[in-house]
Amino acid sequence: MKKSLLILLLTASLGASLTATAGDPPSVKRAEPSLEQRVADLEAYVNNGQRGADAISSTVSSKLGRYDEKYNTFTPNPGPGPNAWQMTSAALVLFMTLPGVALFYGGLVRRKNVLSVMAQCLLIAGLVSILWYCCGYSLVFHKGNAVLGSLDFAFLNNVESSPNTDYSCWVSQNVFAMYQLMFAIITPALIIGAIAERMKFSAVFLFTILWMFVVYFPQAHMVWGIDGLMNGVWNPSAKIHAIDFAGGTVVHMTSGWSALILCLILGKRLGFGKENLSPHSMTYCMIGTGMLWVGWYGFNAGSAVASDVIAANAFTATTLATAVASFVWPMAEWLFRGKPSVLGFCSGVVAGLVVITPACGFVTPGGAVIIGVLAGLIPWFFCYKVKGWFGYDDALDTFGIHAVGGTMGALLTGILARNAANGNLATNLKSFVTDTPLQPLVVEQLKAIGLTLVLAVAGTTVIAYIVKALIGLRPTVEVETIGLDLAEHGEEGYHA
Amino acid sequence: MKKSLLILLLTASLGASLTATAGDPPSVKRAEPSLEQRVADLEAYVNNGQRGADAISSTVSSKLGRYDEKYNTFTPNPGPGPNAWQMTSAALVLFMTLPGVALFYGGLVRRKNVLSVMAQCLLIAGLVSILWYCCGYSLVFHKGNAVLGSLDFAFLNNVESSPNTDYSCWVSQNVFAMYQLMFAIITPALIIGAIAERMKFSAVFLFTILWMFVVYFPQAHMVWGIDGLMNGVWNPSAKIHAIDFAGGTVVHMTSGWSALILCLILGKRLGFGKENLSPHSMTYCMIGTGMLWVGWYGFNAGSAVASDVIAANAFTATTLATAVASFVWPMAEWLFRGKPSVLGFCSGVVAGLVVITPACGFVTPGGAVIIGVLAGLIPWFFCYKVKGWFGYDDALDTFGIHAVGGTMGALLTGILARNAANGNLATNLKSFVTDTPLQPLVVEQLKAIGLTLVLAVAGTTVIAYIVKALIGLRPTVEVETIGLDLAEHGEEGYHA
Amino acid sequence: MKKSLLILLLTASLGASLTATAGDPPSVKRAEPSLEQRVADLEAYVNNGQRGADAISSTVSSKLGRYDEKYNTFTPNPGPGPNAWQMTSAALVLFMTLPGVALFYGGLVRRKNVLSVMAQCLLIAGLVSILWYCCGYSLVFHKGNAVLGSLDFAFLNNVESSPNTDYSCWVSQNVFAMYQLMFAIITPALIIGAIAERMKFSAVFLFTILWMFVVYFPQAHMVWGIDGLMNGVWNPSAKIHAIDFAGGTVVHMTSGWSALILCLILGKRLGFGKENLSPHSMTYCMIGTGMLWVGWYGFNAGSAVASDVIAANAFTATTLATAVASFVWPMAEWLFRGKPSVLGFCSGVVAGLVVITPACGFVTPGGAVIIGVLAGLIPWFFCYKVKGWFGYDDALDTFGIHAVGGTMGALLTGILARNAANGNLATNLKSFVTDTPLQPLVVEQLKAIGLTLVLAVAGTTVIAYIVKALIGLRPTVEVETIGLDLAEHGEEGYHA
Amino acid sequence: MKKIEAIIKPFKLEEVKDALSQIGIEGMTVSEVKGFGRQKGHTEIYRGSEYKVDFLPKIKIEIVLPDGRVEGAVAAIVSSAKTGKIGDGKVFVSDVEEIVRIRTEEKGDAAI
Amino acid sequence: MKKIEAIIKPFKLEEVKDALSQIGIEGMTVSEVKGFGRQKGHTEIYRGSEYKVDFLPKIKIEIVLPDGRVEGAVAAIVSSAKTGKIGDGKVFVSDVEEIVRIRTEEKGDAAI
Amino acid sequence: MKKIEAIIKPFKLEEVKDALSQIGIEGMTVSEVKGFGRQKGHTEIYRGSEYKVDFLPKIKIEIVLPDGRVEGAVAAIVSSAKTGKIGDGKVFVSDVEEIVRIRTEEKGDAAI
Ligand SMILES: Nc1ncnc2c1ncn2[C@@H]1O[C@H](COP(=O)(O)OP(=O)(O)O)[C@@H](O)[C@H]1O
Ligand SMILES: Nc1ncnc2c1ncn2[C@@H]1O[C@H](COP(=O)(O)OP(=O)(O)O)[C@@H](O)[C@H]1O
Ligand SMILES: Nc1ncnc2c1ncn2[C@@H]1O[C@H](COP(=O)(O)OP(=O)(O)O)[C@@H](O)[C@H]1O
Repeated sequence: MKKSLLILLLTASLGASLTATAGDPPSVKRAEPSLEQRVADLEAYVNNGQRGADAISSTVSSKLGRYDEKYNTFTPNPGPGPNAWQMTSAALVLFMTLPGVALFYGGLVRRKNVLSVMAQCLLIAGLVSILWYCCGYSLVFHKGNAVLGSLDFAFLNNVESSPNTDYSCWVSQNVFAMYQLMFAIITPALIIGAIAERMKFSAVFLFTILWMFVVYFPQAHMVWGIDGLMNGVWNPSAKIHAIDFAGGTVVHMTSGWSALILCLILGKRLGFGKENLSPHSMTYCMIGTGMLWVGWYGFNAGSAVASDVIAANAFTATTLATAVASFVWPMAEWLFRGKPSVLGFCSGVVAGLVVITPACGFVTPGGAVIIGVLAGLIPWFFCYKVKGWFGYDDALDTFGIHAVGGTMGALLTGILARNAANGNLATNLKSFVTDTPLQPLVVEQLKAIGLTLVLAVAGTTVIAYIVKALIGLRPTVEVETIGLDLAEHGEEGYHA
Repeated sequence: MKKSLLILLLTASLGASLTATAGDPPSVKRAEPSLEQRVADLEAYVNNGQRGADAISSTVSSKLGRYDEKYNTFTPNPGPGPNAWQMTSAALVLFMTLPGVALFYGGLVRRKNVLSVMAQCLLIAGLVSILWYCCGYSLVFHKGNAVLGSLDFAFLNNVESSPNTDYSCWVSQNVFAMYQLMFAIITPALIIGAIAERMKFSAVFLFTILWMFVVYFPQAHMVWGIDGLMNGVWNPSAKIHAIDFAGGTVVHMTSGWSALILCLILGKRLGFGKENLSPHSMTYCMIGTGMLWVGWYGFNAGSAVASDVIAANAFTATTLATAVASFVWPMAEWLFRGKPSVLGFCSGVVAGLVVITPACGFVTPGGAVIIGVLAGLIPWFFCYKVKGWFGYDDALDTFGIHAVGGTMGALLTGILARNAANGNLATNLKSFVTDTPLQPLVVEQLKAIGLTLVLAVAGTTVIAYIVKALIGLRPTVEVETIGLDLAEHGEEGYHA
Repeated sequence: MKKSLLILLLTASLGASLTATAGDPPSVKRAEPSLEQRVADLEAYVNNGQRGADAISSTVSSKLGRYDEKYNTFTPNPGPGPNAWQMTSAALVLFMTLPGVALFYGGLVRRKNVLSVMAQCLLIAGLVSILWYCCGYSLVFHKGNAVLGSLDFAFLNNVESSPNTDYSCWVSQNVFAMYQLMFAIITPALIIGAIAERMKFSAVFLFTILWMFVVYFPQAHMVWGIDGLMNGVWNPSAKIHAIDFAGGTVVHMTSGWSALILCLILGKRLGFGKENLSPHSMTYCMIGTGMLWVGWYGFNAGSAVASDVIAANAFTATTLATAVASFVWPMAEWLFRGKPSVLGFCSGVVAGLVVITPACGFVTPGGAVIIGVLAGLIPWFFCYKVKGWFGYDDALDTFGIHAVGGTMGALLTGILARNAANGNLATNLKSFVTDTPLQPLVVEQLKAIGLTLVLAVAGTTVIAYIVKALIGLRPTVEVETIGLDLAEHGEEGYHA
Repeated sequence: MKKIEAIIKPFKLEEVKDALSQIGIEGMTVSEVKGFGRQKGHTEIYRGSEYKVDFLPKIKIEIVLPDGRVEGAVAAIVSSAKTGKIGDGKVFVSDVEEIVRIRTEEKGDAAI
Repeated sequence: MKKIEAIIKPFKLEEVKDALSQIGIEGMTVSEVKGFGRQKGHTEIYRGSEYKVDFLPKIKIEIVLPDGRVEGAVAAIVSSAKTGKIGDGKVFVSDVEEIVRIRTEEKGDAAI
Repeated sequence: MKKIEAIIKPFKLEEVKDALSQIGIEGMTVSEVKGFGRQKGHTEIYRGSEYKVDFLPKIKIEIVLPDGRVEGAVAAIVSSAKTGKIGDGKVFVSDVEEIVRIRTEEKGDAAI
């Protein structure tokens, strides 16, 4: 049952993707580089520029790579600095999920469900890795059509240690693929927060598979694929000239909005609104928060795919926005509720990180501070007030923080992106980024927000009902009462 | 009330700072670099040297940066390796506070106060970041007078992704600013250890703000500012020719001595000496210790602001001293108390890290081992014996480890600094470092120790009494009895 | 008693080691490098190649290092990218032990023994560091005979910030030494898993010292020493042409097989098979697992001692194998036991990491996936079935995962190593790696497995009985009943 | 005066508390206990070793009451704690000789 | 022989223990319980959801005593545990028929 | 009907449970308590401060039984819980007036 469905979906996705037609390499053999060209290549390394040989039409080779005379192909080498940073960043992003999110969410649930959260994070890590290896990376990062890549990189075929210059001149493509895998892992893991304590493990399993194909892979390709529909920075023929540095739409909007839909379809936890469902370990939540902040530097600054000026900018903006939001949220609490809570601090940290994510590589320090202030206030308002008004059980506030934060982040990126912060904006987005708050980019961002929202909401609705029909979403009342740890995993979080 | 005080202090600090007078750039336009010069610049990158164009009087440009012909200014580019290392280091130092210190200290308090420690760490992270952004970085790292910088970098104005060659030729200045921010965060966070379980959250808040202006910013500028009073390595006209690689005086002496004063003014915890105040989770303390050790590599080796030979030396010295101290402390316990405790191991680790901090970039492996042995014995003696004799309630031994350790580290650095370990000592400190135990540097270190001690003690005394007068330092007995978590933050660390 | 034994052993080890005879440098002074040579050196930096001056017989100097005309010696500089990566990797590997393994194992024991596990990890960190400084690094990495190095690097004498080009052209030797120290620390720490909850602290102490000299140092030299008996990649005159990228034999086989022997000699825990010995905190185990995975990137990709194409390959293979194994193990559980447990996920992660360790720098992504599948199944079978059949009390499955995993990893490396994944295989192993499953390398791997197994089993048997005779291995029944925390360390893991 | 001790399933605590409140009983003391009885525990397999978890988590409620209110309270507990499945628990009633309210030093029924 | 059960505020435990020691009572058994009574719990707000924490942490002390010592013990407990604020707790006294000291198998008053 | 309360050393729980099972007693309720008695606690030194840990971990077993089975049960507990060292614990027996099995509403001996 599951299998046939999967195959169906896979084929559907593939049908949609065009065959990539790589430009034919020039037939003239490449010349040895001159000393001057060799020095220029070395300078390109330091400056994160292109080797002379990187252009497909180039007639010169480079010593910073391997030239195969027979096939007239040039294989660039990665550079030690950028590769070091990208491997570090990939490890940091993995750290965000294992054990970051596992602790952040695991601490917020009741004692009897802590392992279920951890099991779901671990499951997603393994499962998504396998999908990524089989076809995910290819569907997102190989050229295809504007919506989905092709299957030419399936099973990481031809994804080797030399850079794919579509994405970086100096980072190994396989490292880039692993780095992006960590994003693909954390995104569905964020959804867990909304459905915690009451979704069957098998349902999480099936849902994740479908969701990756229906929502994540297309969305990621549209935004980050070199020929993606919404890749405003690098794709000159993008339909929507939007920008998203490290995943405001791809990661946070998709997960956040999907989380809302899924938690509505799933229904509230037993005892919601009556019993005390308070966190079994706020300390775990705080530890997870620290790890998220630290790991997020890999997420945001790593998204430069280089340890260059843009990474430095992203690093700085991330720090400022996060620190400010981490301060504003609990101050709002202090003012309106009487006490600043650790949960408030932690929520502020995560909200700041989420909102700065799409913006970090594009905004100045001043812009980052503005984002920090708003990130501390608006999601706070959603979690404390709006949630109460509507009464949905977004258990750990995935919607309140990731959907709201991701959406406002995408919008604020449109308002605050500045050429001063990122020279690349002057290439394909010259007419959109005019360094004013109401620059044309804002409209593009709104389009991107709309499209992402529709994809996430529609996709999740369909998938959730499919999973419900096939295997059911919720465990029995008894299982939910006993706790998912014992009932679904046969173990308890703690023993005396 | 708080506000006006703050403004007062700010203005006072500023009044003291001179206006920075940047040397006028030469009026002749710069020439394009020759191929030979370009190669030399690339070699400078690998060797962590200066570009030809870095000197303000240089008449040549460089391809590793941007030359603006109109204003005749050269903006250097960062290098990928050093930038990668500095971003990694900054993340590691943040990791030391969140969740490192939060766990180390949080584990040592009673269950009912664990969140208060975490809240204080989180508060400090946000608060100090905001101060740093507004003026802190500028007051410390912009040129000013010998005691304080200027406000020209306020709001990170002109702090961009290109290096500030006063501090590093190849690391982005904004990354450097964020890296240094992490130091500014962890320093007041260390003070929490002495006053744990019995200081009002609002008092911690106000105290931290004042303390940063009165103690930290001046001290950091004096030691690390390029024109600082005690910056013996880089400032040829320093009054005190002292050295402090990664913060023995700036971080550990200031926090440790301030902690002692504050805990004396605050008084003992209720039940001190009667009730069992033992750690609610030694396991958290141990986890925090591991994180501190790991993160400290960013702290110490990152202080080279390059991933060069000096960073390598700092990395090595840090490992050796810490490992040795982590072994010596519990062995002393085993001998004198009968059992080696996990708290003993953890204390040894932290003591080793603290004592090697000022020395790590200046001593040989042999010197590091000597430091490790003393770091395992002397703070141990203070925590086990001296504290008992005097009976002050330095709850988690911030004084015993950081003040004692920082002070002896500063002294030992004077004794053990060797030209073989750091070539830079031969520049401005030629006559002070003679490679003998009683080299003239020792006297300079003693002067620096004295000045730091006076600043920390006097500053903290004044601030503590101001805060006491304005809002009071201690919570009510009832609040202290119930625990700060519930009373001040409205939440509990753990729920069944 | 302990002392005299130690001295005996030390002398024995030393007797065995030959004096290193460095080739005499050429008597002709070296020439300044030409511009072309300088550019080639810079390219060598980017490509992780050799400087012209690195060869001992070279007649040219290099600007990427220091030439001492007087002694006619050239001291190379490290490169910023590789040095950054190596420092990061060393910190990551330390993170694996502190707090990684401490949490992974500490969570799996009963509440009353959690601190004993942590104390043992901390003890080993300090103790092994001291041994490493005194002679361990020298015995492993200085040239000597095929079995053991010499003492010429004792006390890290001459181990400085310039690279030792036997092991890396661009990483500081002292950083390399610290990096390798972290391996020497984690290896004996893994043994703790088998003997948890029932070995005297003093016995762990003495055992560790002896074991390092008898098992680890020789094994590491044989496999990784430039003139080692089993260093197939770099030693053309190796007797056994085996390969082990990051320690399948050196780390996992030695620790795993020693663990089995030690736990057999030690006997079962009191109450084994009767009382419920289940983990006091599966959540700690999961946190530790996440840290192990993250840290293992330093372990595996760091073993390239460069952030180059081979590191990139190792990073990729590690991710794929681990993710697959983390998925396969719990799925096997789900099928055969009815429920996928968090312990199953965690075990799968660690098994995947262990098995890919020797292979990661040599196999393609496809090879890594095959390894992942087998790593999820075979150790699972050993832990769930074989252990039950034989009834030994390998408390936390060090044997089931590390011995079984390390052994099968060594074998699979022989089967799956491919020239496409690592160009270095074409140098000294041309005739052994023929890119077929039954290539001659397999036989060499079997030889290496046999030799390692014999060394570990025989060495541990002898040492264990020596320790037993001298000071005894097990605590009294009363101590074991009360728990090692209170009895041996005078503290408890948790207090209300 | 009497003491009622009730051993119930943990997730029934809120319901029982509400049922007691409704009949005006506002004082009680609750503790976490482990029960052993007809209801059998589960088996946990920990990497190949099988452990029988005999003791099941239960909640013990203690209420001291004037004699006249016992019957009603027991009925309220039984009806609110019942699931009909094995392991629902027990109610024990025993005699109490004296009660003191610490705050006021009142004694007897007045102290309840 | 009688059994005294006292429900007190947690932070009073040391004081009560000392008061009992002073009148020569050296044996007791203590457990952590949750109390529900006139003293009202606090409200925790967890990101917008409000939870009433009804049950407050209390300590239960159990002491078995010869009949003659009960009065003194109750007085000692009451005076040392009193804060005068609501929630100070209760003392219950009931009858015990037999006591055995496991170590020596002594019975009755001798076993206390 | 009687209630037996036994305070024992924690590591003896399994043995006591087995001894009771063997004489056909299959229902009991167990809780973690802290004991204070002749057996003295240990001293923990926490970085220079010395703390006396007075209260030792103990296990309390509660069993309600028909009158006739009390003697056998007490004997089984005593013999299985004894180590002969100080701190082995106590057994208290007291009267219970009524029992109800929540599941079936059975009363008296039938409810045990
Ligand atoms: N004789 C007894 N004495 C004390 N507690 C008992 C006794 N019998 C049962 N209990 C308690 O009641 C709980 C439920 O009993 P059990 O026999 O499992 O189911 P039921 O109450 O439905 O017959 C047990 O877990 C135990 O805590
Ligand atoms: N009827 C009762 N039965 C058992 N325990 C009770 C009863 N009434 C009160 N308690 C216990 O005594 C504690 C204090 O009671 P409370 O009514 O809050 O204050 P006070 O004792 O000052 O009147 C409660 O938390 C509860 O543990
Ligand atoms: N009078 C008492 N009332 C209640 N519990 C008691 C009393 N005396 C002892 N206990 C309990 O019995 C345990 C063992 O008593 P102790 O005096 O230490 O040793 P022993 O039982 O061998 O005389 C104590 O830890 C305590 O829990």
